[in-house]
Amino acid sequence: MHSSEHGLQLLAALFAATGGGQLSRILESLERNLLTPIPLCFLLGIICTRIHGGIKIPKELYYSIAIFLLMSIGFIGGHELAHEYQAHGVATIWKPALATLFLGCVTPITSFVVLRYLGRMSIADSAGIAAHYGSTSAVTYAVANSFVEQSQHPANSFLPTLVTLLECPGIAIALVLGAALSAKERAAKAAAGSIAGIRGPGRESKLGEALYEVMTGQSIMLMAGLLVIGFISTLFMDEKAFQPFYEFFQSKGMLFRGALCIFLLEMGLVAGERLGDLVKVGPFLVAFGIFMPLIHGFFGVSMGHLAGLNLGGCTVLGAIVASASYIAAPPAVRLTLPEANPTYSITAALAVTFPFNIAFGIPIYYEMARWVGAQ
Amino acid sequence: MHSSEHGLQLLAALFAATGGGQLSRILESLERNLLTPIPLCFLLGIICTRIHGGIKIPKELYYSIAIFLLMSIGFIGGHELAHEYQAHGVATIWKPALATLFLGCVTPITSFVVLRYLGRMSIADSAGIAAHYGSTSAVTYAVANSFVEQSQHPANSFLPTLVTLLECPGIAIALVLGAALSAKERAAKAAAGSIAGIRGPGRESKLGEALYEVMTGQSIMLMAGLLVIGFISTLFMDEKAFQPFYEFFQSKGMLFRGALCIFLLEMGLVAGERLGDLVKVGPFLVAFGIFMPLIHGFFGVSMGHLAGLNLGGCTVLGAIVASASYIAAPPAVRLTLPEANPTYSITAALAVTFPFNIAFGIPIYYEMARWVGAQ
Amino acid sequence: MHSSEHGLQLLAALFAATGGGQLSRILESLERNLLTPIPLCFLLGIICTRIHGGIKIPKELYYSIAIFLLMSIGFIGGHELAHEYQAHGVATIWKPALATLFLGCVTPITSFVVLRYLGRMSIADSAGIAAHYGSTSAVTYAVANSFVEQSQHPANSFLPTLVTLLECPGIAIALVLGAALSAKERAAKAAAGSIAGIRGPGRESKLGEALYEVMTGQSIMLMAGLLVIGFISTLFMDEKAFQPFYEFFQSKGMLFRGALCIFLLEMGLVAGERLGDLVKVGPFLVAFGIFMPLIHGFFGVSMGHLAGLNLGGCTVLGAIVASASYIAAPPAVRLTLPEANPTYSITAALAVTFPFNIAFGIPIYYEMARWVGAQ
Amino acid sequence: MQLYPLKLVTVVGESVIMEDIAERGIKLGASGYTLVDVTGHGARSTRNVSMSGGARTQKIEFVVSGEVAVDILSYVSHQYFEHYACIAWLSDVSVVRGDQYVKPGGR
Amino acid sequence: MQLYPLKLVTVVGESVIMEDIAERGIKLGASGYTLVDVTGHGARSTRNVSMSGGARTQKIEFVVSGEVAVDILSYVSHQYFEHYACIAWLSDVSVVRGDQYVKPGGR
Amino acid sequence: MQLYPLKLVTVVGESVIMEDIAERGIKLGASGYTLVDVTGHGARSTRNVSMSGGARTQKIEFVVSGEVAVDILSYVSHQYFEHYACIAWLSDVSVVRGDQYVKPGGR
Ligand SMILES: Nc1ncnc2c1ncn2[C@@H]1O[C@H](COP(=O)(O)O)[C@@H](O)[C@H]1O
Ligand SMILES: Nc1ncnc2c1ncn2[C@@H]1O[C@H](COP(=O)(O)O)[C@@H](O)[C@H]1O
Ligand SMILES: Nc1ncnc2c1ncn2[C@@H]1O[C@H](COP(=O)(O)O)[C@@H](O)[C@H]1O
Ligand code: NA
Ligand code: NA
Ligand code: NA
Repeated sequence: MHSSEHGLQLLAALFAATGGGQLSRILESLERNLLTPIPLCFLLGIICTRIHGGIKIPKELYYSIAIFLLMSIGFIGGHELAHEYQAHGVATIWKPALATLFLGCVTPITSFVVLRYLGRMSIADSAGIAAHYGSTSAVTYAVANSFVEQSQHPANSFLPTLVTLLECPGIAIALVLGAALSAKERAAKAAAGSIAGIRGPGRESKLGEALYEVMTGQSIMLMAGLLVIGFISTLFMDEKAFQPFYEFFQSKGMLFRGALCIFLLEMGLVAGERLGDLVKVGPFLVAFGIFMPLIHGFFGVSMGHLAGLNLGGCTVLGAIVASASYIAAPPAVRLTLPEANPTYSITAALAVTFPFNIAFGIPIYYEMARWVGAQ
Repeated sequence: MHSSEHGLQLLAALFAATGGGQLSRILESLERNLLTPIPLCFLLGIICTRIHGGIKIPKELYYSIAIFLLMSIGFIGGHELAHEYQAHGVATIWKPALATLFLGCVTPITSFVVLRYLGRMSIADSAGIAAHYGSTSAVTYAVANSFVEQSQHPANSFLPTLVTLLECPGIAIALVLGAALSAKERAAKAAAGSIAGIRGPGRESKLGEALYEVMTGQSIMLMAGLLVIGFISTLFMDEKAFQPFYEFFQSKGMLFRGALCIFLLEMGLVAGERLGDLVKVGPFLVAFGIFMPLIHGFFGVSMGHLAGLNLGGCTVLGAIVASASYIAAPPAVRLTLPEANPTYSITAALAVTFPFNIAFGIPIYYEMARWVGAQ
Repeated sequence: MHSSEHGLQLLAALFAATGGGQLSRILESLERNLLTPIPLCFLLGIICTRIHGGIKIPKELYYSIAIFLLMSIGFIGGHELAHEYQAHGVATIWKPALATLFLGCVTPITSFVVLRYLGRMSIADSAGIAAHYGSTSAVTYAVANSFVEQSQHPANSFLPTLVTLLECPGIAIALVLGAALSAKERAAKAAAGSIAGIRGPGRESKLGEALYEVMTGQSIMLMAGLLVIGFISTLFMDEKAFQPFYEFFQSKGMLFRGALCIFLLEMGLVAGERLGDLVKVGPFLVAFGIFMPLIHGFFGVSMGHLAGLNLGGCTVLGAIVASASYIAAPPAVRLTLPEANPTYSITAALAVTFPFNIAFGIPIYYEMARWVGAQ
Repeated sequence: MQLYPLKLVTVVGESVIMEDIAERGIKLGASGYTLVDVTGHGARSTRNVSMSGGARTQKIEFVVSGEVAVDILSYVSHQYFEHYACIAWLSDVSVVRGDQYVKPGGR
Repeated sequence: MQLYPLKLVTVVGESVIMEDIAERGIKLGASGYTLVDVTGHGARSTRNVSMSGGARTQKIEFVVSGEVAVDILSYVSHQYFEHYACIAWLSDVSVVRGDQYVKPGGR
Repeated sequence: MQLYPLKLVTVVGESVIMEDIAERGIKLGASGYTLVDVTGHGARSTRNVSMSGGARTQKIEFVVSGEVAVDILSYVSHQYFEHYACIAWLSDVSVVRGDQYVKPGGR
């Protein structure tokens, strides 16, 4: 197929960029990443679905773990932020925060452009998928964070704050873009006499609603809310009283890591089902789901380095910029861009990009970060 | 409004009682209480509901946490009771137990009298609300217990036993009172020719059923059952084998504290929805939901002190006497007093008294306990 | 009743076998087993159901705990297996593995023969019950394992592997036996003109399906999957990174033990409901549910000893061979042997054998293991 | 295939009354019932407080003969319509082997 | 017992559209609705992606007068049939004290 | 608005047989189905053991043409009525854009 050639060229460019000598180090990182329980649980989930095995995670357990993970990320983020704040004020934070916001605005646009002009997809589908890739996946963050901690290069303490910042702008920009361009297209067609633009007003009100829903969605509310709670409690509570909360939520702790295993198992089960849709979405979207993250990851790593993040921080920022949302984005897209086929966006985000990032992407971003000189 | 004047007088009386000088200490306690994760999570829940945010705790998670908390309270209660028993026999326990039973009989009656004669509410509504305020809220116990532990004044070891004792009598007394007075009223009306007393027999059988259901309800069964299990295991198991169970259930541990955060978040979400009903229930009931607990709390603290409880114990006893049930009471009231409007009782218990106790009540009872001389 | 006499004879034989002098030691083990939270929670569940108490464990919590327990058993099994493998290769493992497979083939047949010829039950019912008793109960494993750990005689490290091996063969053999004999019987009757064998083909395809479903069922997938994951991670991860996963899953840890308490509570609630069916199933099946496990347990203990297991290992192998499946077997039996009355099999497995094993069986197998000389 | 004309009685309302309605339905002659958790909104739904751990809404269905249907509806409407949030309706169904759902001595 | 002939409108489809349908139903004159989580399969069900944490299927029921029924069905079919996975149908029911489910100023 | 008269087939029974019924329904010509977890009680409900983690009860609904409806009901009654706890019924519905739910080569 025509468009997949571009993919190959991108790959070649990437290889040139990272340099052949990096390869063995990437492989080593890969091994260190792949043979750990978290990606292996994901793999187990995929295998189970493919052989029609009987593992069934109750969806309430899945939701509960999601809630716990988001609360943890927020709470520990707030706790670390408080320490950072006490030590350095906002000096170390504002640059990475700006960089993150900038990336949140750029990635939906790069995604849209690639999908619309390289992939020749419809406006609605392009915007819908761009909304997913402009946002972020909290679980990819959690896995990336585990990886850098296991590699003895923990990320800067304020990374959870950046995750929170990255969640919304991408979705908002992509949806507004999609709604505006669709409206223009419809207006053009209506002028040409083909369709009456009846449902215009309904659409605008839905866009506003959807944007509000994204901004007050579960992920943001829990992460930002617990961030504030973690921050305040750290400042005002004495350490002994704070201890049990810290142990419960801490991201290096057994609860977080264990919950992540179960969560990834379920993600594997779901991704396994989606694998069958890969044929439907076609080779372009599969290539997109691999190369777009690599490019976005590189953006993330580089901007992170410029903003002064450490090695772990650059890796994690790369991973979250590269990741695609599959929780906050889908309902918002479904409501505002009904013509967009959700099979495309969700299969790409969940059955291509997510596994790619978990298995290969994170170690690659780590090597990218070393390559750009982060420490 | 007429009845809220009484409220103001009560407040003034209370201030006079505690003394102005106490105020700064109360404020200090308040800060120590408010800026911790548990009340902050409750606040987050309220905020989220008010801005129509997307946090959604699966109800199965909520039920599961409730089960865990009740089991914990019981198990650790039984464990501590076993130690107390080995050290002092029943010498230290029987007085507080009697005091608690006495309070369980008095509080539904004070509530009923205030509601019926001061608030001019119907018999059914007065009895229904009294059933809530005569019983207790296990979560308020848990938060109060956390507070006194964080304040380095842990409560006497047998407080969980007292929670168990306080659960039932209040509901039973209020329901019997309500059923009897309603029947009398209906009989009077029937004699006056207005209503035929057709459904008499159905009602009595339902009262019996409801009382049985309260006494064998989930809260009692789990708390009392695990209390016995904790007691027996402590006596018969060697310490090493007992250890993992202790760690799992222990109320200072990460699981209990963390679960409490999530639980309070959900309570906040629910209470937030109820806030809209405050207008419906009117100023009298709002005032009732604040002052009745203060009065009951003072009863609890004083009786606790008389019965020999320590500072933490008096505080916690005050808190549980002041607290209102919103789990065991509602279905029982709904079945036996169908004319009672559940909006009144649940809004008062959940949207007024519970937040008041969590945020302000507990530190106030703590100061009350110091004021009466508990140590 | 005729058939229960056999039961008494069996009991006498057993007593003769174990020797009267063992009795006091058995009683001591019993006490050490019974007065611990796990069986007490089971008892609480039964009591609660019998008095129509209100404890209600959400089924999602029950499923979630089941998933966690299966994952734990697998993961820790894999971890221990890796250590064993590093130390001794497969030298110590192959004998117990063969013994387990052998037991998995023998126990469904002994069960079928006893039910069909001693109990005079129908082919379908005999095969259906045999499928339950030929398989195993992971929770019985977990409780037996806790017991031997508490008794300071931990089982050999590869026992979880044996549990996994024992899960399937018994169900498969019983179902194939049942299907074949029913088909023969139906053919005979059809030849005699009474029934047309219309549904033959449907049945065979269902048998294949059901066997596949058993082999790729949740229990196997989770235990075997996590076993592999635990094995690989132990070999490839450094210890510090492995630690949180180990703590989360470890079977001596607070999460496992605590989860087991809640699980057993729910099992008690369910078993309590089934107690009413004991009358329906009749004395033969009750006797079967007690004596068959004792015999199978003795098989397990003896074979384990021959295969070189230690005292704990023999006990646990005895317990799992004695145990009856009530999760994997029922749906498979329901699909392939529709004439089999599920009340029989499930009541026997859940309301007789499971409680018997938890309360009495495990200490008895322990004493059996000592008696055969295991150390 | 033999289909019998029967009635489907549906009641939606507070879960607190459903156990009683189910039992009464059986007593009045229903051979069984089907119950499901729902959420809902209605005129009196303030009654049916939506708190977690508190009241829930449920829907119960009975497949019964016309007479039993009327009996169940009468019971529900007399007993529960005044003070409880609930709604009840009737519809026509054709039931496979429907004869077994008409208890002879039902009443 | 007085039974009123009314209509039962049932819509099954993606959960993402149900809140709007419920609100619209009330605006068009329904006194309430009953909602339940289901799973399902249909011609367009690829649309209704079955991911955990993502789209779910729900079923909503309205007991309403014939006119309101038609209004709700029209709204649903115009607004959602093209791009969303959903199905809608109508059936006849007899409702106890059904007069209270016919809002006078419904429309 | 165009409404087509179709049939609603409802089967309530042990979850263990529902997957097969759903598949068979599609094969016989249904364009889809809607499935929901319920609890229930019936004459043979001892069969449908209520254990946790064990058998559950489910309700499945098909909106189909009259012929397909009869085919589904026949299949269910022949295949499952003898040994499984289940009940099945039929009712009349009017479906919006109902033509699309009548597969031409359904059978
Ligand atoms: N018009 C309606 N259509 C469908 N369900 C209704 C309707 N009205 C009420 N309900 C259901 O019946 C319950 C009680 O209704 P109500 O007594 O009107 O508050 C509600 O929670 C809904 O689930
Ligand atoms: N023939 C049918 N009978 C019953 N439910 C259906 C039918 N077709 C579709 N559904 C339900 O409607 C939803 C959307 O259907 P569709 O738009 O055909 O994908 C499905 O998920 C099913 O729950
Ligand atoms: N008369 C009835 N009305 C409604 N549902 C029923 C009825 N009889 C049985 N059921 C449902 O069908 C299932 C199986 O019924 P049975 O085969 O009679 O045990 C039960 O669990 C109920 O959910
Ligand atoms: Na992204
Ligand atoms: Na109280
Ligand atoms: Na066995």
